[in-house]
Amino acid sequence: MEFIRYTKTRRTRRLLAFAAAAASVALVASGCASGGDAGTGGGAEGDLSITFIPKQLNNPYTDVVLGGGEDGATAAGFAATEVVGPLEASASSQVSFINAETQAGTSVIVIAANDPDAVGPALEEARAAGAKIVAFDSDTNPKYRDVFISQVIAKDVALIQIELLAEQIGGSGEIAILSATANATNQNEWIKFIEEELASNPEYAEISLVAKVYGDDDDTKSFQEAQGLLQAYPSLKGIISPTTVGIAATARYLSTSNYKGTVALTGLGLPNEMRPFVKDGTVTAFALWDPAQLGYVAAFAGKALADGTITGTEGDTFDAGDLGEREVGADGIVIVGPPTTFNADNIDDYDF
Amino acid sequence: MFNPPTELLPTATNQSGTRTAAVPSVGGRTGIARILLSRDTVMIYALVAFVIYAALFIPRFASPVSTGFLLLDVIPALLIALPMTLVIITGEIDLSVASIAGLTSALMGVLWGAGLDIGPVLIISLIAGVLAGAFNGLLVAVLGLPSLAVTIGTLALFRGLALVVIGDNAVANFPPALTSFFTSKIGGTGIPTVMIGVILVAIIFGVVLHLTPFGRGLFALGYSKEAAIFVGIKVVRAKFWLYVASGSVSALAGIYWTLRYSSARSDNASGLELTVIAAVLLGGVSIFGGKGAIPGAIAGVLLIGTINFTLRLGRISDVVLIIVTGTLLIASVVAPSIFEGVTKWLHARRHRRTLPQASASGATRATASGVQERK
Amino acid sequence: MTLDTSPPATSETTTRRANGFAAVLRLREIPVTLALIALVTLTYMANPLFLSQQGVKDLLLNATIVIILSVGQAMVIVTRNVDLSIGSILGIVAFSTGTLFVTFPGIPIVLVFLAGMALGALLGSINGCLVTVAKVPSLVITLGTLYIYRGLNNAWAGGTQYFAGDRPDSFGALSVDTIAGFPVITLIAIVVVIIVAIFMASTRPGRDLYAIGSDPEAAKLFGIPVTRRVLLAFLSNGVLAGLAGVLYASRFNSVGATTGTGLEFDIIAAAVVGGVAIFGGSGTVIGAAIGALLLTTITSALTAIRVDKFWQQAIVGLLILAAIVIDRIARIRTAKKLRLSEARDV
Amino acid sequence: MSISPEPTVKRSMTPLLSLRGAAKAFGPVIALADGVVEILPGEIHALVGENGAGKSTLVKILAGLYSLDAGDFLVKGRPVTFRTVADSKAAGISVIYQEPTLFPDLTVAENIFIGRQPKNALGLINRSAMRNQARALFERLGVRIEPDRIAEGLSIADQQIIEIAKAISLDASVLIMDEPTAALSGVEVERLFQVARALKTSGAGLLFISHRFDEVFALCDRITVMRDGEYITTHQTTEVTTDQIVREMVGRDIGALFPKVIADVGKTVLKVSDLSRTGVFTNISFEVKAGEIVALAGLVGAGRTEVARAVFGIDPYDHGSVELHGARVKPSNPQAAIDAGMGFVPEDRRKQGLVMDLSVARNAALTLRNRLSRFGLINGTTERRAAEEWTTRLQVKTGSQEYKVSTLSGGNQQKVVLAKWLATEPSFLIVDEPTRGIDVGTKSEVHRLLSDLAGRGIAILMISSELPEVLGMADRVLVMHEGRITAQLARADATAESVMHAATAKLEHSL
Repeated sequence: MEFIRYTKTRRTRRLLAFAAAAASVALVASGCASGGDAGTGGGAEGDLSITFIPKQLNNPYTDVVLGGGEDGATAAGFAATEVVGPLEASASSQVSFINAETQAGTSVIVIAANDPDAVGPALEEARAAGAKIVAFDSDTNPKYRDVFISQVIAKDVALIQIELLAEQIGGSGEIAILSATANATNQNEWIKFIEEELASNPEYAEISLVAKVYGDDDDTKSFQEAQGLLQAYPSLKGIISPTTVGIAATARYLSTSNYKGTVALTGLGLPNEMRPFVKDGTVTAFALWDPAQLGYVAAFAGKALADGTITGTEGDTFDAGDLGEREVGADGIVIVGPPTTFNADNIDDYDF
Repeated sequence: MFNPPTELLPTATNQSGTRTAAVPSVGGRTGIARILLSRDTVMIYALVAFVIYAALFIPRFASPVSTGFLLLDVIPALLIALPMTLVIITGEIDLSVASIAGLTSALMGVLWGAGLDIGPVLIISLIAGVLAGAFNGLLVAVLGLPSLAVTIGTLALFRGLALVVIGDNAVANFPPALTSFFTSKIGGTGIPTVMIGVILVAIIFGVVLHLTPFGRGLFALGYSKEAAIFVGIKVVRAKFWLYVASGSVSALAGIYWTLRYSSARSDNASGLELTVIAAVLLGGVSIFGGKGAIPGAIAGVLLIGTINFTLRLGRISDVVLIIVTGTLLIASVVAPSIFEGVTKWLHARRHRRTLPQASASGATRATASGVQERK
Repeated sequence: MTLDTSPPATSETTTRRANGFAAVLRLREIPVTLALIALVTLTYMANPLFLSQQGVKDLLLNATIVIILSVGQAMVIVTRNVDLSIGSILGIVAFSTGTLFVTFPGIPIVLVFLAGMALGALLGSINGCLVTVAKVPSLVITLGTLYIYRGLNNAWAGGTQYFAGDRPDSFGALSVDTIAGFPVITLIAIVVVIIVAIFMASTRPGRDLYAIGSDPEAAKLFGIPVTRRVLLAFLSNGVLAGLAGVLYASRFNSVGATTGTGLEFDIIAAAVVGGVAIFGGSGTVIGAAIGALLLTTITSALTAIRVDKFWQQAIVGLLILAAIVIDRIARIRTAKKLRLSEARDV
Repeated sequence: MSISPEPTVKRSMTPLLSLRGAAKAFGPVIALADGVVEILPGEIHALVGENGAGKSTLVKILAGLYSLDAGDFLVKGRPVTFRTVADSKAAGISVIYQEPTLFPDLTVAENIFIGRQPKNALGLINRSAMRNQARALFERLGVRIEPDRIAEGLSIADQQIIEIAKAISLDASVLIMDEPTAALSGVEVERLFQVARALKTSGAGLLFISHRFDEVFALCDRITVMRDGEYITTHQTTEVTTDQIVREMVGRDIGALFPKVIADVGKTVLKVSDLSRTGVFTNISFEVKAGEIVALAGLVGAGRTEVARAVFGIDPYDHGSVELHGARVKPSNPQAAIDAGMGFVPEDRRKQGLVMDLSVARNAALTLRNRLSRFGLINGTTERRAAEEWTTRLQVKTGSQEYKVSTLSGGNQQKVVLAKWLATEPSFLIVDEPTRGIDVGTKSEVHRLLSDLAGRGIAILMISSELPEVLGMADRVLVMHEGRITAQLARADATAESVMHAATAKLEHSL
């Protein structure tokens, strides 16, 4: 696993951004900079270029994913790697970035879609221009992409979360879910599996899901949603937050209120963000896959697509560098790996 | 037609009896020079210069593909900037435009999702925009409430209604023929087909503002409401219809947004109001009202759009874009003040040098009109 | 929200001259206060947990930052200006707070507060300078700095976020610990409101701000140092936004590039709902603070009574409009009353 | 803080204020070349001159708004340099402008004491002390104004009084009043004069700027004349006549001030019947015939302008009717009034008559915008030509039609207002205070023009607060009091006494 390199890239990119910002207060300077940059971005004939378009820049989780992606791109042999994206996660804002990449003749576009459909027409145009489309993290409508790199098997993620929570609340009581946005594809899939599991598994018969709320992956909003949940449902025993922003905000609220220790919290979180809450007892255990691997595999999948090694049909296999061989499953989905559970015993072993 | 009666007035008998106050040199330019140096014309130069610069020095910029992508991106802002120019010229503001676009989009999604034909869906959505604009107009024009506060309220209200209508859902399955029409280009020019409609709307607003009695009235209204009333300008009616126009065009922008991205969501176009206002102000429209022109406003939108596009081509972060937008906006309004200040200071310095001797002799007493004679 | 209760206050003005001035001012705050009381009462009846110890604490905590920002904004609006850049100022200060704690572990908390407020003062006074020196409307200038400050924040922070764990526990405790039921940061906000309220109501520079907003030209003719006073308003607003930024870092988990985005209209709305006239000259910071409390309470109340959260924003919008309309009605009534009393005088 | 001027009057001959050789230029424009003024203790000094003579510039220099380019400025014998208004105030100079500059949102008391409110032990504003001091001031001035009410909605006269109270509370030794009576009616003017004389007795010096010679002669001890930015001379009031002053002001003899030509009166053009608006005016009925100038006289606040506004459709009315040439004019619709042939030269040129930031041409053509359009579109050339037609005819002095109208002098601005209405070829014209704030030269031009227009068959309704103007110009005088027409006087019967009686009779009773 390559977590160490990520920190470095993050800092470098930050410096670059700062330098660019400073240089560009004068308009001409910005133009020059863009001129200079574009030479490398375009790529010479035969050289493959890859561009990552995350949901939103400047998001810690995204940074980890992208760190892995950049490592993967280098390892896979891309000549040029770029990261572009909007500063705020909105459905349509990714479109113009896709357009610019289409125009730049980028060979592989790796995207985490804010809206499965809004990016569709733009992606189709990019494909028409010869680009390969890899969706990762959050899928687009399947018809717009070649493969989707999924963190884990959706059902596994759902099951591990409900299992963790059931254990923490002693197998019975009211629970709620604090999600990201209501039309985030991955979130909804997990929630669906959680609901199904609650309904079908007799072990969870005593548990009732009373509310689903959405914090829009915004720290303040998630914080207030968590607060509202506890007020509206006084007998709430536990919360599942399958999003890194949501779980951290909820943990922050719990740790500062008198619900600390009485209301259980689990979900998907970054160990670095969650460490204090695990240590102070607000959170017992939570889960996550290795985000860096997600980007890493996406880069290799892109390379395989661009080389023509795979087409994204079920059963295709490709080499994913250090992570070995991966197989394309049904609907062009590639699974990265099983989720890890973090708790007070092992959290210090991870740095992301 | 107007035909003045001949020889009505003998009036002012002697010239010297009516001494004009000295006419300051400011505003002394006439005709063509004035047009060539006006604020909005300068904006157009800036746009042209930047496009030429980008075409020469930014790889891949000079292609029809750029035209297409660029225009597709700016169309919503371009559309809304048109009525916004008129509204700001009358001294008011409309912050709710993006929310109206969002509401329209949400409504479209729900109606289409409910199985209505696309025709009625479009018509009802447009009507919603008209009504939203009329609601603003009612509060601002008829009840005379401050537009800044009112439209902050409706900014929240309309966005809220969008949420109420469609919630967190997104509707995406609009007819492919229609959505692909919205991204189609005219032949090989790269110009989006919908630009024809946009240009049409722009011409309508340009003509209304610059060539009709109504437009004349809007400028007067922006400077002085009282004076406008006295020459028979129907202030309430004019403002009301401007807000209706603003609502309708925002609805058009909302429809465009929905079909271009084939995604109807409550958060569509959010934050667009500030972009539009920044672009319009950059285009030389005065926030105090009374000053501005449609070509300038369009140039403002296109300039920001082009810079934006160039930065993306160069893969420079949006961070730079926001800083550049902010700096341009401030520079464009501060520069004239600084220029004026420097001019004044220079004058003052020159006069401090010449004046003492002038008043000592007591003879020099030149006023600008130069028709003084002492008796 | 009803208007029924204003008559007693109005009749008081005619009978008791001594309280006339205060009564006119109070008039603007009455509707919003009543709305707040009604809201809290109704919500409490629907869900008693709303006023539990934790419930009250949450209400106050939610309002704290908004209150501080609204009070600052009210100072600016009273001078017939507006500052749209506060969300960006808050963001940049919140991030710098996080940075300070990480860069200088063990830095005294007081120093962090001072640094945050100083940074806020700097950014606020840049706004003020541009507005007063260039004589360009504040709406345009602060729209520009809204972008620039946000851009700088993004450039500085990049993807970096600092989390609660990066900051000392005693700092986070400010928004957890309570004194007499009030969270510490709320007490800070209350002190701020009181200080600013006294400044605005009972000091000469404070009254100058009202005079400037009431008639900027007359203020100049009268010899009020308009430039300095407007600068002061922007600077104070910056300081308060800076304070809010530091408190944000204390209360919330993460601070980063997008912290505080989109706050501007909420804050202006709070001031307007609290009876601060958008064109300056009247309104009080107490009103603005109550307005802020009302708006944040609505959010909590709707959640507490499980109203569909999609209605939230629409209700806030309606409330803003109601506030403007009520203010207008109050004005017309006052004007009518004055005309009548004038007629009696003649 | 003491709120009364010094009780002991020192009659030394050191002038309170003395300005010599004062010069001020704005860019290439010299506004003041050689300004001279001297104010002695216990003196009311008049400053007269045409518009553009440099009076306002001089006042602004004294007020500390403008800095001197050259000249000697002494206050109580000591040279001073004012950089700000505060400097001027500190030197004991107080200025009351033509339009009172109160803060509408603040209370009356606060308006008086803003910036120097009395403080309590904690350094905070002491409201009750402030209130009491304000009340004491009003008692001294013999007026009743509630200190705790907000200033918004006060009558102009009351606002002037508050300005004076402010000046007194400042212990001002010099009080400068820039056309304070322009908006006041007879009774209010008299009240102002009483206050002025009281101040004079207490040893203060007053500088009084006015276009109304009757007032100047009634009130002032000495008169300083200015012309074209220069000092001309100073007279003792007792040793000079109006004619002489006017000559010195304009630098030539001026013809009759009121060149009234009695025109043939034609058929009725305007018929107003039983017009009422609750609380504003009641049962107003009158007619104006072609070729007739009808004056609407009365005190400020009697409802004259309000009636005119309702006739023109700017304000609504509750009942009654307005007919032009026998056809009813739609209420509340100025455009309909204009289309029917009405014109309205409003009292406030800067706010109502003109759009100050627009060019002369645009202003002059604003009334024609509908008529000038063909298929709904305006042709710029036609517009300019139409504008030029009338501005040329009225001899508006401007370098170019494209100049902003704000760059013109007051008189020329008023001509642009007239031009824009004459361009519509009105058959009925309302002129509200047509010569307010205009210099003597242009004034007589305007009067000649009005007379001429009437001669050409236009019916004119003239509102004026200047009695000489009413008596000199009108064929008939309607007098209003408290929203009703109290007298209708033929030209022969109209005298200062008869008009004033009708305008104030009731008021005297109530006092």
